[in-house]
Amino acid sequence: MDAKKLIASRVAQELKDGDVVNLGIGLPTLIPDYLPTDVHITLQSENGFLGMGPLEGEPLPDLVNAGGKACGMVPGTAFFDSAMSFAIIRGGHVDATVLGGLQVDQEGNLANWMVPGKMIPGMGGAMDLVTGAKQVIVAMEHATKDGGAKILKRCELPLTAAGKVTAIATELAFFRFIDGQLVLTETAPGVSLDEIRAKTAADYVVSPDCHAMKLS
Amino acid sequence: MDAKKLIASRVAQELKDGDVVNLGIGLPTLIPDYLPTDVHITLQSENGFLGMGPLEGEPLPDLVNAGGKACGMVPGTAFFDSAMSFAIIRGGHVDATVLGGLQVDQEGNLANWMVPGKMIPGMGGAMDLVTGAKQVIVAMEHATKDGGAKILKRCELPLTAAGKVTAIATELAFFRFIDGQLVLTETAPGVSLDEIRAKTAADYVVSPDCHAMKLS
Amino acid sequence: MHTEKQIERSAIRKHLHDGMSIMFGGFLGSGSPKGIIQEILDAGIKDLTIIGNDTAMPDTGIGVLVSAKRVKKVITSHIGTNAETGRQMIAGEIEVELVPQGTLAERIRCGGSGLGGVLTPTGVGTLVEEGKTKLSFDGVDYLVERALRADLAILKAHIADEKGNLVYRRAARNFNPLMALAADFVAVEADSIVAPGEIDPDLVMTPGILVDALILSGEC
Amino acid sequence: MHTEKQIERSAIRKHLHDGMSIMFGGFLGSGSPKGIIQEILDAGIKDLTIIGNDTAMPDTGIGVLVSAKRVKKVITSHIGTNAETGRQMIAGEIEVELVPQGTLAERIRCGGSGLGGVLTPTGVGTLVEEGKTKLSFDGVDYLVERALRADLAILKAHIADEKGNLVYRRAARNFNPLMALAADFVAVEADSIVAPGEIDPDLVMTPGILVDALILSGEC
Repeated sequence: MDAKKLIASRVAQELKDGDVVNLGIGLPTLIPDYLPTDVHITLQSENGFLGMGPLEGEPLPDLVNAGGKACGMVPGTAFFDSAMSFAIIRGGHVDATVLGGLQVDQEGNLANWMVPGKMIPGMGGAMDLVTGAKQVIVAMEHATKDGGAKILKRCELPLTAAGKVTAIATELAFFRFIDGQLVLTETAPGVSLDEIRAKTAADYVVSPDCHAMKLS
Repeated sequence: MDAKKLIASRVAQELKDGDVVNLGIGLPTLIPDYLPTDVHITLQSENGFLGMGPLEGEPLPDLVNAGGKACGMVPGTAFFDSAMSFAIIRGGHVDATVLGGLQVDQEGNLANWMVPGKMIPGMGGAMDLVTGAKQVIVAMEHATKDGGAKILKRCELPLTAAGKVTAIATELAFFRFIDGQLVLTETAPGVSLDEIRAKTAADYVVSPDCHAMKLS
Repeated sequence: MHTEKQIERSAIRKHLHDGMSIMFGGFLGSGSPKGIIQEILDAGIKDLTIIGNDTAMPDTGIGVLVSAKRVKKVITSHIGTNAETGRQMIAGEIEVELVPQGTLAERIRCGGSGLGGVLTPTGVGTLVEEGKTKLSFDGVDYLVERALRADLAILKAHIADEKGNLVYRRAARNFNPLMALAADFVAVEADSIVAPGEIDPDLVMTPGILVDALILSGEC
Repeated sequence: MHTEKQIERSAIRKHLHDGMSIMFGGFLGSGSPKGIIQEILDAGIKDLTIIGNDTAMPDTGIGVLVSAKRVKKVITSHIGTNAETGRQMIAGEIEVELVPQGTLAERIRCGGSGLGGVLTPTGVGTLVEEGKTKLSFDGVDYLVERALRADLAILKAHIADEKGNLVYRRAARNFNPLMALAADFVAVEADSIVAPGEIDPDLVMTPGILVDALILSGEC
């Protein structure tokens, strides 16, 4: 299983039947493929609807996701304007948001919207999502392409939101914030505690229940 | 012409074709009867619609005015929620609001929502209307039943809003606030300047153009 | 057809308790859920804080709870149509917080939207500004009006689908869509309940994820 | 059928001038009025401040105005899909104010609603809080985010009636209904224009009184 699929598969286990979920672009969009058949989630799209589904057949007029791509919708979909979309997001009506990260730290801070002087795409809806969603799950590769740590003592890049991350899923490990502390709860198949320690700059504790990920 | 009809008739002259108007309960609801045939206004109802018309035929389900009474609607009516209703009111999208007053003063202050210890109905939508409408026209009898002045130097009753009144229409006179000053611009038929002065406690100037009301 | 969201009217009772706060849709009774209000009355709960546009009349809408002395506090814009609310207020039997109607709408909207409050010019220079933070921008004074939430919202819709998507009719919409965002539990009385997909997704006025319980109206 | 509100596309030019601020509906081009944007491009006005969710792509939606260097300042939540906006920003040719998407929506809504601003938790502890008033209630920090207005709003609707009542379709709604409130002049491009009364009053998404000019879309 490649890194992205492994991460998507693990994050899927965090979602419960009936959850309202906003998935960031890229890796998070793979997650629905890994949901058990008895878990039905409602996808929120920040451009203004609840009930997003995969594209089936020809694109329909004005039916696009937050990445501007044609998509589908399920029976019982509801469209609304951007103020309502973010009332839902900021107001705690989204059970989980899953999004990528450039850096995450042991305080639950996330940085994923700019690299000063290099890449400044803007925060889009990410700051509201990370501030308002009940669960904030960062789904990302464990280290940078150069092998540098992305899970840090303290983010160096500008923050998306302070202290809001609830879990981190990588191809090596699954961490959860428990009572404000970063806790390693699962290791990926074949990955040792030492390898995770070596590739993680943050201070964290290893859960007494720490075990290997169960992947479907 | 009785006092109420005279006032309604005069206020009708303040409204221009195309105006969006919110009319308070009571006297102001008479105003549409006195509009010239080439003046069409759109009535805003603060319970959530634009396009209110008179009841024609049987009451329709859920079609009621802000007084809870069955009403009608014109072609091109739009319904919305209370937040949108007051976005329209507070946001300056209503050209004129016409409402009754307990007291008005020379600073443009209006008091019409409570008499401490006696009558405390609440402000309903009046504070937003008086704060947000482009024109705030107070339509009321000139004096209290006991003959006491209602147009004062300074309101004694709790204010509805401060400094927002743009005109006052009574059965004796028409006043306009011009550059922050209360100006008597018209007298009702057969009413003398002396009578108005005697029944008005506020300081005001008589416009050099002051003339008798032209009523249809 | 029953779904997880559709419940019998009496099942609302397990969500009721003394001292709770209840937001109710409606404007002089139009858009208020009569059946749910009757159930609350029959359940006998008391010391309620009720939040809504007005207290209707003594024998209509939410007014019946006031008349039965179940209400400890009202947060509302207008009580002039219900003499009993006024009588209880003057007698000191009920606490009344009067809020300008547009401000009430915004405070409820904030409560449901994760916003702490709004800055409104309404109420500046009046009794309403007492005790409130004032901010001034570009020469205009604003009051900071804070978010409002409740334990329970009771709403009236014309059509619901089984997922809880709602359509309101005419002037019965009023505060209902705002309150759908702002309470821990949201119960809706609907004139009809249809299958998901029967309401055009563009025409949904309240998304179903905000609704916890659907009750079929006895009337319609 | 022509009404007072319906105008030829070119008639929008009399409302255009150098240095003006323009709010544009749309999300990555979906819900942006292509015909009006083309007219603005053809009119040759410059030094514009544009306000909207994103700058689309260099050759789509509002992006064409950026590519043609007509824009002095952008207030937006995202420019990542338009490399030309990023290039001009880094070269110092364009000023970019980045605003969280939900905050942008609220700021525009405030501008159109007579509200001075809102209190949002979004951005607390980030670069976004720089220079802003912070208020704390019940242990939560909020930023005071201020109202935003523009000289002109350019919107895209699916159906309009001759009074200006609008219906949007699917995800093309986005910022359009908010901007309809928040500009001195509101111009709408619609796929079709029907007689008043043909849109059910419950289904109107933007009331006609907010709309100044209607332009029939060339496409449909």
